[in-house]
Amino acid sequence: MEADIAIHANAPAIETDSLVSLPASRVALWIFLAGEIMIFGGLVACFMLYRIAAGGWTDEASHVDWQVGTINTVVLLTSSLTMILALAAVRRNDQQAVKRFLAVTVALGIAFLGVKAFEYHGHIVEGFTPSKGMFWSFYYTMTGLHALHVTGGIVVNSILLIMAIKGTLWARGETRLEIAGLYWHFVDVVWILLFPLLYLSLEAK
Amino acid sequence: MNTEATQDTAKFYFQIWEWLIILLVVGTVIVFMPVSRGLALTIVFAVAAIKGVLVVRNYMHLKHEHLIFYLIAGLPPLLVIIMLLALLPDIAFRH
Amino acid sequence: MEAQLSHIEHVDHHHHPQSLISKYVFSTDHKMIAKQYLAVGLLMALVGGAMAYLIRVQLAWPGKPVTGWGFIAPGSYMAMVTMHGTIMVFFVAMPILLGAFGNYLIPLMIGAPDMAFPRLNMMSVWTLFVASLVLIASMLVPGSAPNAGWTGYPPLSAVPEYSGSTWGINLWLLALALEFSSFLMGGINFVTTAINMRAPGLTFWRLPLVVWMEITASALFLLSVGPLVAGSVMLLLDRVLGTTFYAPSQGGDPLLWQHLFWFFGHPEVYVIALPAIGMMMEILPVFARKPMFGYRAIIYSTIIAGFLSLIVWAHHMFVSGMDPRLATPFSILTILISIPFAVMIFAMIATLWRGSIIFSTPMLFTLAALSSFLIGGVTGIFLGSQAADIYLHDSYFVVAHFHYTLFPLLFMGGFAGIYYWFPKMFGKMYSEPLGKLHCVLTFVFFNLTFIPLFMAGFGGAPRRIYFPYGYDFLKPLQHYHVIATYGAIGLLLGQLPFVINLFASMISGRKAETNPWHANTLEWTAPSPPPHGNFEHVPHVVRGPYDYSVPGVAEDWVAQDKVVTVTVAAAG
Amino acid sequence: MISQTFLPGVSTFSGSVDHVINLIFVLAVGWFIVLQGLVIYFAVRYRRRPGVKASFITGESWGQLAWVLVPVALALVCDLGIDAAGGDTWETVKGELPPPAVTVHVMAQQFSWKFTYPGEDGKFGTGHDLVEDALHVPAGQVVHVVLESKDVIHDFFVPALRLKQDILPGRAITAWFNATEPGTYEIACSQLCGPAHFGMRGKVVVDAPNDFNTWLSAERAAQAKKAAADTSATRGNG
Repeated sequence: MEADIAIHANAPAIETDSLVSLPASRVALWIFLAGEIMIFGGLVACFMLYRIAAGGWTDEASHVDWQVGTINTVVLLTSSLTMILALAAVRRNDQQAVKRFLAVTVALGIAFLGVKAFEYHGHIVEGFTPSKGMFWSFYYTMTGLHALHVTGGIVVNSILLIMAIKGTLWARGETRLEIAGLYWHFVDVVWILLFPLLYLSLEAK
Repeated sequence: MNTEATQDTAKFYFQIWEWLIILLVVGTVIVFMPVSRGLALTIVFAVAAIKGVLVVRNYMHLKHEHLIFYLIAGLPPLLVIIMLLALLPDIAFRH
Repeated sequence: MEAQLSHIEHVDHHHHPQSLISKYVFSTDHKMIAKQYLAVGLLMALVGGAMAYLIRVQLAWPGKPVTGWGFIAPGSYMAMVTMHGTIMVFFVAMPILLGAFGNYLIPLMIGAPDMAFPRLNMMSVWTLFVASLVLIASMLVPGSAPNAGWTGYPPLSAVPEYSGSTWGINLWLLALALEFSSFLMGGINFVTTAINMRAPGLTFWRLPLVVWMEITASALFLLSVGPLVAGSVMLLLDRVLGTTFYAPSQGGDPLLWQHLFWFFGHPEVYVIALPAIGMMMEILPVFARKPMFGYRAIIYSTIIAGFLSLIVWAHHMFVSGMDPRLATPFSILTILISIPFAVMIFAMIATLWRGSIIFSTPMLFTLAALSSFLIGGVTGIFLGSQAADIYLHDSYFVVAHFHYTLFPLLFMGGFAGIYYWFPKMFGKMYSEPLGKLHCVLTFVFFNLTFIPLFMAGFGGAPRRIYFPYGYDFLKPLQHYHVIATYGAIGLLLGQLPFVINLFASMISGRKAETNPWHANTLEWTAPSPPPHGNFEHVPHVVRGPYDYSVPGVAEDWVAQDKVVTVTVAAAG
Repeated sequence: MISQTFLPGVSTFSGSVDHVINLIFVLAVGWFIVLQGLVIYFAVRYRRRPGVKASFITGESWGQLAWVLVPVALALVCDLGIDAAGGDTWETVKGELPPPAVTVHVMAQQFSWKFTYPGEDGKFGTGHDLVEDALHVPAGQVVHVVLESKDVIHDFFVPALRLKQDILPGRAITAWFNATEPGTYEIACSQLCGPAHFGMRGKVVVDAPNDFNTWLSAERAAQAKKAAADTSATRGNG
């Protein structure tokens, strides 16, 4: 009873924990990514379950081109590098480099979508539409959802690039680039996992 | 931050990228090597996981973050794995 | 301090004159946004309530035209059942309990001037508004309104020929997608705000329970909704693009949807339940003038219950055709989840013990909610048990059970919250006699409505049966439906005192003091109603939220930011 | 007790399903009365009185928390008891199926039931299958129903047998029962299957074993006669 009173009636002023000093935007973005992981994770889980149930889909899967997929992976990995270099550049206040790296990142993102569109076109010409079978349903759903995220990233990065050119980026440039970068790297990581799932695990030996 | 340090950071990011490309090559080539399908698949997905971790830790700076970020980022994959395992008998092995 | 102020871009808007539109429509003030959520929730409750009326009258006197509507066709009946569920869960419960109270209480209770991201907050409420419009539209498009049940099991929901609903279900899915994104944005905002914006001295172990519950609920929503979003995309593609994710003849699997739905659906129950329980836990100590019993134990229970809720989903599917070997593990996990909830319930009861209880309207509603929720809790054991579920699954027992959990929490808990924070929200006092009348009518008619449905459930009556006279074994159960319908009509009419009270008090109520209840938490240190920016000075918190009747202190309450000295003599 | 008063159970396992329901019912009502009693008692006993201050009890110490944790432990014991009772019943009803005396294929579709019996040769799909509108089964024998659906998800629910099983399109789910009392019972589809879901009613006719055999032979004979007539009709046309 006495101990209770000591704690509750006369509690000393203590500092709030270290969590309040974390940057809110970074916390929020990671929470957002947690939600995104559940969306992509759910989709990937469904894909794996169906693939096991169907016994591999090796026939259908042999129609995707692993070489094109590999090229696209390199494109996206490189865009992640240029994005992080843009952040490094804003930290040393090298505005020219920021613009350069952002422009390359946007260009690589568009290149990724271009290659993706080329792939889609090829598949559809061959008759492999989303309703052609379960593998194709998943292929288009997964890569399509990913491509939407890439598009979103390109839009964000383009806005940052325009702001950089106009000179309005710099006031909170580091935070903005950091947040956009976190998202862009996440999209990259998703592709890193989608690539082997859709392109590589197919050859029945 | 002085110029030398930032040069080092840029170099470090570049090294990570090199590793990512090397791993990509390893993960792709292994499929066409004369190893069993099971081993190939294991390596392919292990390589993908390592690549993912490399990006998350170094490009997304998770290694410098407060522990709570590990919680935020770690719980969802755990839940996905639980869900996947619980659904195996129903969806994957239904026949 | 600097870390906090740096997030508050809008604080400089403080003294600018605001146009009517920027104040009431495109507002970034969390208190106005909370009221917008409340308005959407209450308006949608009217739509959902109207459907409840139609459903109940049809069930009591099947085939007779319903006053105010006319003859209900079987297809319309299914659409009403579907929309009643969808509206009440996603467009009433979540907007009111999470949207309105989360928005209103979190910043005020943690001593922050606003949410971490006010503009994101405005986008959330507007997305919800658009979602509501899309949902209303889904009922009006040609073809049929969505009629595959609020759970939307494929293939019924996936193939238009089976349900007769074409654009209805497409728009229904779109409305849900918008609603989900609204609450994803809201959830990100809530959790970030609670992590980053707490006033100096307000550690997590001094946070009011309702804040804990709101952020746990938001986190649960964030963690559980993802797979269903993926599943909904797949369902929509099945409908519009000809994919076959849920078509068994082409390698699809309808059971997958059920797993994805309930992986979200079960935590969703706690997304609704936790904020309401949190509000009850704010109100109990204030009107018992006594600390909330077992504050830390409740927080641990909340976290454990939250985690467990993510791994118990398959108890909704015992007889769904899933692998029967999964049933017993899931049943054990499910029954285990009653443990943390038992801790919370017992703690609430223990809070009353040796208190000094004031029976104001919020307290009456809290006690009514607690009593009714007890029934909801113990009847859950029937359905968590895999064996009893063989008989009771998808029967009226289930209907009665989830109404006994959701109604007390959503409406009784929600009303308790509305009355309790009414002085803060609107700066006016509500009318106590009308409030008490409202409480009594709600409590009595609620029980009159749903107790008979337990009986029908024990008699084996399946739910979603439009015309029960087709079955011999349902005929003797019919009088339960009649009683329930009288109860439901009384329940709906019993809400009139609330409507009158709400508007009359808002316009001509007595002006509210800053702290009419002598409560401890920080929102009561701000003016009633709080201005844009909330606090004149950032509060410095020195204690937990429930120091009521501390021995040696003259008053029976101590605000969280008040430093007092105790006279030692009283310590014995 | 409770469900028995509404609808008597007539299968070998209906008793154990009812037993679990009764067990939970007794425990649930008991707990409810105690807890609700406490709420009412505390509310009345500790109502506001002038000059009486509430006690400062935080419930933070283990000694005080015991007031919550001991009842919780008690609840846990009850829960585990329920699980133990329920687990066995579940195993009986849905676990390993006992070997069948009669197997019937059930085809559900919007919004009707079809029941298929094998022909004379006792095998399905040999062209002599017997398709019926009502499910006839012998009393006192183990019956397997192989549940399939043509379109959406249905549910094979026979309240009197205490048997409920969803029917998923694309899967054949086998359920079993052993009806004890001859009579006619209703099958209700208990999973929302479309606008006319309410009309998807079926019938189980439980016959004494001899009656069942007589019925089956008669139906088979009628079918054979009809088939012969059809064949000759086709020949006549040809």
